[in-house]
Amino acid sequence: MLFTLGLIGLLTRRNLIFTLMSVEVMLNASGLAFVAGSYQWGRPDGQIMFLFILAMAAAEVSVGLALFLQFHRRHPALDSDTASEMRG
Amino acid sequence: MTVSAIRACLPLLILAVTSVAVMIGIAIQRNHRATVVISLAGLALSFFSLWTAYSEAPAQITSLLVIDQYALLYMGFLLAASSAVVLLAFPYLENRSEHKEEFYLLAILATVGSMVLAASSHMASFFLGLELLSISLYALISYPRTQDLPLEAGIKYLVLAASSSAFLLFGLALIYIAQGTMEFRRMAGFSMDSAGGFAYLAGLVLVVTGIGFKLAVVPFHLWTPDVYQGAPVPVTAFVATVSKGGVFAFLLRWLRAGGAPSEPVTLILGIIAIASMLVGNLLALRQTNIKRLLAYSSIAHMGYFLVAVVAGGALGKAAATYYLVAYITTILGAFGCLLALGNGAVETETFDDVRGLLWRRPVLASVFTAMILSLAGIPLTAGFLGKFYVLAAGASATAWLLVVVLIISSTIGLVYYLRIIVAMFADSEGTAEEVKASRLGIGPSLVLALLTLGLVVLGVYPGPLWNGIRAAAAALG
Amino acid sequence: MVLLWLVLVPLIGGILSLLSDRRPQACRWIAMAATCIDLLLTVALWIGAPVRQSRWLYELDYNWIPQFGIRFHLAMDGLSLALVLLTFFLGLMAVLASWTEIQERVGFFHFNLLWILAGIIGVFLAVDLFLFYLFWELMLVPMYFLIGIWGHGRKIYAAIKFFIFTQLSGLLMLAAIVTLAIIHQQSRGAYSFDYESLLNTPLSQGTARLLMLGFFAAFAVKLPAFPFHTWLPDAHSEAPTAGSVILAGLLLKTGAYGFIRFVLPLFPGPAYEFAPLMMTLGVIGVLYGAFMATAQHDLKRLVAYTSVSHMGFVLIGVFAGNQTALTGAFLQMISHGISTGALFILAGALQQRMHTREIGQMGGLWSTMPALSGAGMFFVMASVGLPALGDFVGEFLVLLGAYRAHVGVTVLATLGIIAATLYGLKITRQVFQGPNRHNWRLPDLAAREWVIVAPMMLGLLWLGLHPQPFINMFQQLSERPQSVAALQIERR
Amino acid sequence: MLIAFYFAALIAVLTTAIAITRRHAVHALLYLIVSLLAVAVVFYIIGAPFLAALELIIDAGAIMVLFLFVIMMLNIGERATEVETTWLKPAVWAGPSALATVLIAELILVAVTSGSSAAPMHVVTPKEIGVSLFGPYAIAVELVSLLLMAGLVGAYHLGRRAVREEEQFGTGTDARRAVFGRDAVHAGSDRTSHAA
Repeated sequence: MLFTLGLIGLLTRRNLIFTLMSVEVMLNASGLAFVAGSYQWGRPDGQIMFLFILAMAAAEVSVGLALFLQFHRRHPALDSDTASEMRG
Repeated sequence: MTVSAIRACLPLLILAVTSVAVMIGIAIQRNHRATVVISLAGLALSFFSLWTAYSEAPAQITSLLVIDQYALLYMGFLLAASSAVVLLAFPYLENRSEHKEEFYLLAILATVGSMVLAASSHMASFFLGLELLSISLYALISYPRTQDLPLEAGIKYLVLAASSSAFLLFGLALIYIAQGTMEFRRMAGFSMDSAGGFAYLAGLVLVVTGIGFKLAVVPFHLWTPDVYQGAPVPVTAFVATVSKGGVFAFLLRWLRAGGAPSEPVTLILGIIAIASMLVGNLLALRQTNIKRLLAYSSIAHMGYFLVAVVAGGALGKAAATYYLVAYITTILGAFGCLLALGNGAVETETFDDVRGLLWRRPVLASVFTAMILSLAGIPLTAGFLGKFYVLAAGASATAWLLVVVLIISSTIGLVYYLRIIVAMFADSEGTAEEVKASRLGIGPSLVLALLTLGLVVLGVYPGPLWNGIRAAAAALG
Repeated sequence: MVLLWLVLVPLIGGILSLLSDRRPQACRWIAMAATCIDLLLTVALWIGAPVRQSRWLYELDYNWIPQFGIRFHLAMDGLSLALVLLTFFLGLMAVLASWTEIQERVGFFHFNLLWILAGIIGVFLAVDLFLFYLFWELMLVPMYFLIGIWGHGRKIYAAIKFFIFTQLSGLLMLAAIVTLAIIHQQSRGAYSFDYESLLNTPLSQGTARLLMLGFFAAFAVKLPAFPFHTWLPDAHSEAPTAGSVILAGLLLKTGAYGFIRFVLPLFPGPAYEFAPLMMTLGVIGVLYGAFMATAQHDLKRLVAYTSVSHMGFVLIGVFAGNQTALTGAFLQMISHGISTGALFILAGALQQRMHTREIGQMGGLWSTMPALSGAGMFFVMASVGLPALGDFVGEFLVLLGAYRAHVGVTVLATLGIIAATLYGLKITRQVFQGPNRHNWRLPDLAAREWVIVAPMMLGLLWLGLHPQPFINMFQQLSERPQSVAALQIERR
Repeated sequence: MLIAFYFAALIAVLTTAIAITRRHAVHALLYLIVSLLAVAVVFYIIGAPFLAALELIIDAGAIMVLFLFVIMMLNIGERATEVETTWLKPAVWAGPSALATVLIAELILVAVTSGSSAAPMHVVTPKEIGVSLFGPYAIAVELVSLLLMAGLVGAYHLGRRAVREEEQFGTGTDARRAVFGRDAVHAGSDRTSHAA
């Protein structure tokens, strides 16, 4: 459910910050699913997976935000539609 | 960790240590040349330690990694490709004003990620390897961070790759919920009908989506042209070779470890293969920018791979691997030529840039022509034998539809490959101002020469490599 | 070993001439030397041909890719000997014909020329199907450059069209070859691409039909049989003279050779089944080519369409299913190579002098260039099928053989000969004779051109008056596979 | 217990829905934080208290603060001041804080009642996680460290200002340094928490 919401957010919002947030929600949802799996099977694997997801999310967000910062300096609007100088 | 386990993952360890060494080196003093030397030394050491690891193979390192012949073979390819990229990148970066050293650090980290992919036998290691690769790539793609195009490409890649990772993870989570294990080996016996079958299926589809994104196959190909065009040329070469190679190695192993490719996955992959071949080639027809053109053609090439994957069997796996090697060699060469054509400040991109190249720089043009011909699959090049093997695999699996689409689409492909060649052979009188040709350094020249040699050797005398690949594919099970 | 040299000499010559790009004259001499050496080698092979014991006169066999049973296997019998002879003869002529025509990038031009020759030789000699495909493709790329760089008019369009037609059909053939090898592996336990072992591969009726269609696609496009011919007029007319000569004289022959060498022996059953269809296609080709030729205004296009017509005869001959017609087809291949090659050379010479290929612009050339016009008349007559010249023998034998197979086809094909006189007359009247309305004052044949034209005339006369050596070469030196296949067809 | 679970899940879904429909980035972020808190409660309920804590500290704490930093930095400029005044209106905070209070109440409730809960539940303790993390998953931990390194280097390189850029973003430097400091701390915390 969270995952779907995140997906909807990803598809509807053009603002880059929002896209990143939506991705974050999706990752969180996956993590939740892993923990649920871990709960169901009574094993710690899923929880460990969640730890990894957390770490990866942190790394991803930091790189992503740095990228956006840099982008913002050039295009203050921060709208992914402006990022279309190249033909899609 | 026993000694033998350490020996077995020596290539990975060495490379990881190299990345730390590079970082420390940067911290002590920024020196471009020294950084390159350290990186190359690390890559080379890692490459030679493959033989040490080979003496231990096959080895299961905890439940995460499996170092077998197959993994080592792929690691070898990845390391070689990565070294080539590093060598090619040196002059490219030399002409730029910003910091150059982090490039190598990131490239090495990405290579580690890719190698982990090749050896992973567990969801966790697969996921971590993939993310290590992607996160390094985000930064690499936008490496010239003060220019618009790379930034844009980086953001597009980031957004799409991050969401694809989320898809992948969710799929993995669903599979985990359904099966209660994350080891690929243990998944083999899982039957579709038991409880959680639906979750398993959904998970499979999502995982295929995630992998499909990384391989840039239709319909997950949207990022490819932008990233290929926007990213700096060495990075594009990296994306096209090391990144895809790692994911590809994983895909083969995953299908293998999950028992025989299960029915739905094969079906999906078959459809994806057909769509990729057709869409990639048709869209490539309309391009005027060579980097974009190569992007679309890469989509088509991934489609060819998938034909071999779908065909399955020992022949299919070996064919796919051979095709991959041929493709890596060729595309590295092609991007190397593009690099050599540009002079740092300006990148060679459009057809106009290569117009009349043959008469301006005959040797380079000949190399480039050879690469393009190999991409097109003309005999005596690696690309042809790759395509031949794929065709053989498809025919032996009696996947006639795939074979026919392969034939038709590679004919379409010829049209645009030939256009590049025609442009190179056209008269250069029109473009009067001669681009001042920058001298090629020793490194890139060496790489290009080796790649051309490899191209011909692979195209003319495939025997030894084919044997190795067959053995490795057999080791896969 | 000699066989290997036959292929290697042009390859090496090509590289040499590419290296000496700076000195155009040297390139030309290198190219000429290479073709001469090979021509002499071939003649020596002919003279020294041993009494036949096995299937092949000469053979060369190395292991290449053992995992797939792919071998570097070259072999020569009478059929390939004759065609190799023709190849080097026309190759030499092509080099001479482009002596003055090509002034730009001479080294690269001759490189391409020689590599095409090497590819063609390879096609004629290879008896490993994989190798065969390899040489088949090797011909294409240089040919593509030849048309695309040194051609005229819409050269890129013509080159790409040529390439795509042949490549698509070639890939179909590759698929068929691979499938054949896999079937062989399934029944015999080992991959093999070798001609002789594949001959004995058991095939079910349906598979054999499909596979044959794969081969058929490639050869019919090259030949070109009727519906697949559309690339030919474009490619022929836009190519430089040497390109046209090689296209018409040699590349088309590889298609016919493929039919004789591979389709008939490998798939006798389907070949028999499809024979009526093929002969019909042949007849359509004969008539259609002839009539289209009559309607052309462009001299080279006209000659190109006559090729379609003549190759229709070859197709009829191949599928007529008896030795006579097959021999006729063989002779037709040789003599058509010479006569059409000569016509293209003359058309090229005219174009060089007049800078046009429009027939309407010509006329009355006899008065200003009697020698060239005389030679032109000679070759036109040969092409039309005048007795005592090479084409006549071939066509006559084809019709004779075809008469036994199918009367209707023969009658219609004979109509084609009548149509041929129409275009023959058109060339004669509108180009060489008639009033010199445009007041052309042009130099006649130069000494170099005499050197080209004279041997070709002699060759045609020889073929027309005393074809026996060639018939022997075909029937005695290579009788088994072809005639066996042909007889098989007849017997059913 | 079950009711508590569904209640927390409902809040999570609800706040996420609100988050992705907000126009204002900061508003959205606040709701997102509440959503993460709700997820943490869910974790606690289904027997992963350690992860619940991590979720609070790292996801809701560090990563979201990272977002906040960047959003704020991006608004540095002329219109920043007036925008900021609107952010600080109490109305903005009302919704998220109300929901957060509810969650806390629920958490306390659960914590108090869990001891007496009849349902036997497998609670994965931090120790258990630590053991398997440094047992079978040791290599994965190393990979994570490499991953974080890649993230660090990448962010450092990309975030660095261009060499010849004007000094108009003067105040940005410190904030960015803080960002990377946070990242490093985060990495460290990850490792140290493993050791726990």
